[in-house]
Amino acid sequence: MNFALTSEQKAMQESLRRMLDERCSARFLHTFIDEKKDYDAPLWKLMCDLGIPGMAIPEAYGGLGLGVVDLALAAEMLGRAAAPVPLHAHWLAAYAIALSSDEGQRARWLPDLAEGRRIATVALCEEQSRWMPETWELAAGANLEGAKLYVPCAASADLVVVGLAGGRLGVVDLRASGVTVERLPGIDRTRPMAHLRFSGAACELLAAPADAASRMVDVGLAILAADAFGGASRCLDMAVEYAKVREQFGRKFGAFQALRHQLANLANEVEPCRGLYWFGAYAQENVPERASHAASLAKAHIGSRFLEAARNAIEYHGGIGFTWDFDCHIWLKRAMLDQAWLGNADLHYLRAAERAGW
Amino acid sequence: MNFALTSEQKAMQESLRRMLDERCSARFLHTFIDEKKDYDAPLWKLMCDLGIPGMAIPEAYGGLGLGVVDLALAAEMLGRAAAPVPLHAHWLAAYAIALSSDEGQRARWLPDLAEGRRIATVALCEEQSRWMPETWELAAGANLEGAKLYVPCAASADLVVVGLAGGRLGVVDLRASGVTVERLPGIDRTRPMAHLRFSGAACELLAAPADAASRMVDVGLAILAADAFGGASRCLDMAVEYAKVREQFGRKFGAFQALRHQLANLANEVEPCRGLYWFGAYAQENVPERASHAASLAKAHIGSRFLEAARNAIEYHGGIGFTWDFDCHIWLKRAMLDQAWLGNADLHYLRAAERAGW
Amino acid sequence: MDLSYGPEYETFRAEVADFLARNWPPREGDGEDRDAQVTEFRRRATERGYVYRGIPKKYGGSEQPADLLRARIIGEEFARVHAPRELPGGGVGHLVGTLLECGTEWQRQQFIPKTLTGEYFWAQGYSEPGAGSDLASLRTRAELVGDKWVINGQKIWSSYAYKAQYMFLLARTEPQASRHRGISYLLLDLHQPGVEIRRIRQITGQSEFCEVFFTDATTPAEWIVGNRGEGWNISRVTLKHERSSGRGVDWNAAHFSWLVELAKRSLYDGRPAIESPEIRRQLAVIQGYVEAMRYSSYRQVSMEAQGEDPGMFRSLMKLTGSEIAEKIAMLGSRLVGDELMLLDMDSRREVRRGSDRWVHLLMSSLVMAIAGGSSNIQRNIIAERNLGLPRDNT
Amino acid sequence: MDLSYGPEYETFRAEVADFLARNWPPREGDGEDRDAQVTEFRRRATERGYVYRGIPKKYGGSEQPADLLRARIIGEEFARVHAPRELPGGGVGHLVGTLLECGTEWQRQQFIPKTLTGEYFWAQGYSEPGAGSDLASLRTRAELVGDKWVINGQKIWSSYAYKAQYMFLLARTEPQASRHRGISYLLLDLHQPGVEIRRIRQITGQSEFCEVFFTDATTPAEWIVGNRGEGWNISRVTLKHERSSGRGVDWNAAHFSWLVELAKRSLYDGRPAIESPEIRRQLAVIQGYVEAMRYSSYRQVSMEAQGEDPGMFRSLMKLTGSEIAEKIAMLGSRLVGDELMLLDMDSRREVRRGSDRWVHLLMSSLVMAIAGGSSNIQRNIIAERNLGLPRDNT
Repeated sequence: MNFALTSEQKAMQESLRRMLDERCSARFLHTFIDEKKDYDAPLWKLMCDLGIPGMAIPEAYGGLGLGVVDLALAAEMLGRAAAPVPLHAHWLAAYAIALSSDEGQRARWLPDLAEGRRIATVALCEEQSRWMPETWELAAGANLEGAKLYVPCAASADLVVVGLAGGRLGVVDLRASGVTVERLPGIDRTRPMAHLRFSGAACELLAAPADAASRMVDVGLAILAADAFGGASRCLDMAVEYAKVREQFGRKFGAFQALRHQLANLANEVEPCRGLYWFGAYAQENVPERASHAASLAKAHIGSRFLEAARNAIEYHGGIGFTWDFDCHIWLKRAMLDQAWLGNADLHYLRAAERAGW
Repeated sequence: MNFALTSEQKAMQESLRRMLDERCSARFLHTFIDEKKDYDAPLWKLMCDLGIPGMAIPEAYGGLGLGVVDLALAAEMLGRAAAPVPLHAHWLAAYAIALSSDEGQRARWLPDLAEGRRIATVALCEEQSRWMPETWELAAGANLEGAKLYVPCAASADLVVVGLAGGRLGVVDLRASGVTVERLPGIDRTRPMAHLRFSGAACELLAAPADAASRMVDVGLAILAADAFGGASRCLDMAVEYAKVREQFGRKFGAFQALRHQLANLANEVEPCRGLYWFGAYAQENVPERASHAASLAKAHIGSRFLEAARNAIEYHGGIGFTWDFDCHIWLKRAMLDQAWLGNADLHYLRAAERAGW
Repeated sequence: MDLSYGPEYETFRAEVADFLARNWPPREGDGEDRDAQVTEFRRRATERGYVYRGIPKKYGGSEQPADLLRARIIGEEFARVHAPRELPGGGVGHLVGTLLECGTEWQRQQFIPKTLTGEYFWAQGYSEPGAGSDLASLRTRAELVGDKWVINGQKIWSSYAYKAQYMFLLARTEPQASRHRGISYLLLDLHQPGVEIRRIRQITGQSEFCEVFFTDATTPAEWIVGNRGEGWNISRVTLKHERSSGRGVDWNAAHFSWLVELAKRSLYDGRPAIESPEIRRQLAVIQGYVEAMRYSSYRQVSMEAQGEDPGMFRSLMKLTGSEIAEKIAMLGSRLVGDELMLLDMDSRREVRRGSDRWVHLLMSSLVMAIAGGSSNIQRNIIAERNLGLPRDNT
Repeated sequence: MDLSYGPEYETFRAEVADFLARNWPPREGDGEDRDAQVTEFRRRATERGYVYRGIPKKYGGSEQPADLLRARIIGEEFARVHAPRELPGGGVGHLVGTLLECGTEWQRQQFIPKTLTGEYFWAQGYSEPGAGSDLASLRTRAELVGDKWVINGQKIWSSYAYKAQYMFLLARTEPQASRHRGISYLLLDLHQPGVEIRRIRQITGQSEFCEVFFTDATTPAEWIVGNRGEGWNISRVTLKHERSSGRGVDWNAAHFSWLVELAKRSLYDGRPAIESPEIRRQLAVIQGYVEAMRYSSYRQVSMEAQGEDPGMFRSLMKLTGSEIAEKIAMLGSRLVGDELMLLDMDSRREVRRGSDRWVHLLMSSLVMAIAGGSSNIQRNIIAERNLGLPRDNT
């Protein structure tokens, strides 16, 4: 048993962290969120240079051929930095396409996605929080009629993997006719969303196995859990750093025992989540019988911890934490998206209970 | 509007408090719980001298003719002192009998109960937490066959008001044949319980209105809520007093900000419960359409706060709080009984939701 | 113990209701626009003794004897028809009471009447960067030069300062004196070159708070309230007339009832949330806190009306209220489901309906735990003042 | 990242399982009574290198190279068949490691072998009344008179002292030295007139803890471990060999699985609790914490096996474990329903089944938050050591 990172994994996290520290500073983020763009193109380019968009794409198609654990480790860094790049959905789309048994499909799309020349996204949710494949109702076919909700980066992406009735998956060109994109006033401006309306949009069904959609969603949950862990640990760090420098009544904040204990409690909620997201990702490729349970539990648990951590971090900053120009709210809003996207904690706690076999 | 106590009510609480401070000290309680008696006879005698057993019995039958609010105010003091007297169930039995439209029944039992010459109790619960009148299944009749669970002071009481199928009520002489008392290894030794088995026990049906049982249970809930408030505020006081005297690392406990904040949080959970139990009691006779809702909400809320407060008080005392010879556990165990008797918080939160009309 | 008001008060309630029926909402001829209509309504309500009850008639108030129950009835009746009461903001809420208690006769005549009508709108200048709850350490200074105070420094969290004409502020006038003994309470005209006002954008996208910068701003020597160096105590004066804790209760009760409505229209585990035992139980748990606060507040009002000390509940109000607001916000954020991802933070429209309310509340409920003395400060106060625990000696 | 053990370790696991299959539970001829059987089993397990792995053979240990994964496999396999491992208690848990690190050769030979077999059973003498977590302020004193230490004072929370023969204790030997610099680490025979032992009854009715009173109790001069005045540091020495955080995880995981069983046989809102969405969700919430702790502990063990620093998780273990235990206890106490009112506090039988377990746990889970450094002490440590916040300067 060796539940630890390889030196390659450590190096990958470290180089991502360093790159993001430099290129995705808080100052940069403030500018980005005021511009209301779908993503930051230069940062995406840097990600492409590192091979991040194709991390889990087989090397045969130009990817790095890594696994879900590596995606999650990268997602932790993205969450920590609140990086405004549409990687989560891109990874999921590529993951689904790679599951296709049709070499033609794989060869047509994966190389572009691996290099990040084209951006892909996923369209999963239907009305009433129908995120899970078994609840999808959009009829499969060569032309789609209907809607999908909360699609990341839809206004800028090139293609979208769409969840269809019966848990099937199709690929739609977002530039083609028959697709309308309705941009949303999203709470998290680092990851803008849109609703998609299809009226006769051309769709190519993926020749993927029956469980491809649910495997893709489970991977998505594991990745969001990792993102949430990265965000929560950033919130903890912000609150701790602020307590070290800010003074009140002539003393450093951090010298007040009540606040020190609140921060210790925050650490106690956040830090153990690391192992949980690791296992959530690890199970996807190594413990298939527990993959859904581990993914839902990690998403529900860590998503909840992130939301609390982000609220608490703001509270522990006092008034400054409540201002737009300060950094905290960027992560609070990411926490709100991590909480809701792919289904909220209630949904996933109940799914975990179901999969636990109780 | 005047949501405050009358001078008579204040005086009654104050004289009860003083009497209990003197006659029901912690030292006295430790001796009592080690003796495992049903109740303390001298303390019961003092209660009788003050007219407490007959507080809510009409003056025509030798009672004080007071109301449910007064019972609750007294119950607060009993809970505060952890007084080992079987008043809660006695009050409920008397309350039910006083609702009888049969003057003969009232005249036969109430004077003895008012003066405390005889002790009454109530037998409500059946298997699977069937505390509420609409769930009772014990068949009504001149002779009872079946069982009732968790009957306070059953081994020493003289008569018992029994809840019967259809929400009817009957009176059984506990000394008569056909009644078996099974004493229980109860967690709360200040209020011992027993199960009752009836095999042909003679029962006299009360000529009470159809809603008598449910009114009696609601009054019981309000009284338990008051008891729980008294207990919770005692736990707060114990923890605060201990923090003022105990030293660690050369400083008073109470000088540690983290503990001071924990105690402030405890106060914030406990103190607002006072108004809630007042209204719970007040509604019984003054706002009948909200009586059940207020009673269940107060029982569930304050019972939960008491259990937390008792646990926290022990934790804030450190190791000493975990010893039998220290006082804290007496209230933790009362909190466990207040939580469970008449149905636990889950049951009453859901009943409150039902009665709220949602 | 009696939760009914009795015949005398019910008569009063009928009078208030009758007045409202005839005067609210405004009719044709009550004024040219909404603001004028509200001003006219408030003038009539003052005339009848329903608003500005603690303020003498000579300053524009209605000068009524303190009566907490009448105040509560007025509150209930006005709330029922959504009629405006006293002008909101620190001018009416803080300054007027301070001037009545500590101001000169000239100051009262000069400032109170026009503050009551809204002609003078005031910003508050207490907090400073680096001194949120710690007013004793504030650094804005004022120096008496000739017949003028010359003011330099910076204030923050001043609500709506961008639309105020005047500010009441605390500034350090006695640099030698220690901590809070060197502070004075000054009035200032914001419309002058030495004052710069910047709006602060909040995380919700709204921006009612401002930063205010003073660079040799000036105010006349006689615009000091009370004596030099007494500003700290003067800032803590409030109008004690009919002060009540009802507003926090009303806020929580209103939000709780909206939460129940939300549960009725939301789905949980595939069916209406209000039918889910879990959500029903969670609602009842919150209702337990809301009702505990409500009846404790009735108790407090009743006891204060009789001149009795209601004990520690007053100190708990703010902390209790913040924690209830958080519970409401958190359950609301569960019930809105996917719409937790949506809020138009650039829209100027008020956030009053649907999921927007809950997404907004998840953020804005934080304000209660931060502003006006953070929850940790409240806990300090409770521990020291109410529980009698030793002061933090550090 | 690999949660499987690989062929070498799986071979080892098979050997352990084979050993257990042949030796546990005991058979005819393994000894006359249970205690003797366990002793014999432990002797064989030591011979095979499965217990006392960090202890040299010459002192009765099995002297194996540190291998966290083998240790974990042994733990898993022994737990599976409920076989005993090292003797519980402070003798094996603390004293042996301390003697190996700081004792004299004579002390090691004299005490370690018989401690491992259980012939010598030790009580711990650290805590004193008024100095729970604050060892530096302890007051029991020892004076060297001739060739003996003469000891006076009082210890508390000494587990099973009533059945121990020896005690290792901290006593103040250098009264002039400040705080923790004046403390020494002594060994003592409890069977002497100067020692009185009183059992402390706990709120659960059990009484494994004791108070121990010393009135001119004596111990030989050479029964000091390390030098005079070094007792504080010596008491913090632990055997670093294969130390693992697995036990807290195992405890929580076991209780969680029992909680699921309880939910299967309890009713909630009129139907099996395990079918209620609310209870299912609450169980999943707790499972989130349990699994987070489990995998963080796997991570820690793996990193320590490679000589890497796993970061702050080690400091969090105790607080995390206590809080999970509280969550499990609270949900359990909801599910037992009316039986929350029942517990036979005079019974000597172990509390292991049915509702008793949960009623007992509601109380005993408090021990975790109190004993061995309270949760507040843990928070201090985390804040200072892991978050790098300024020390409490008060």
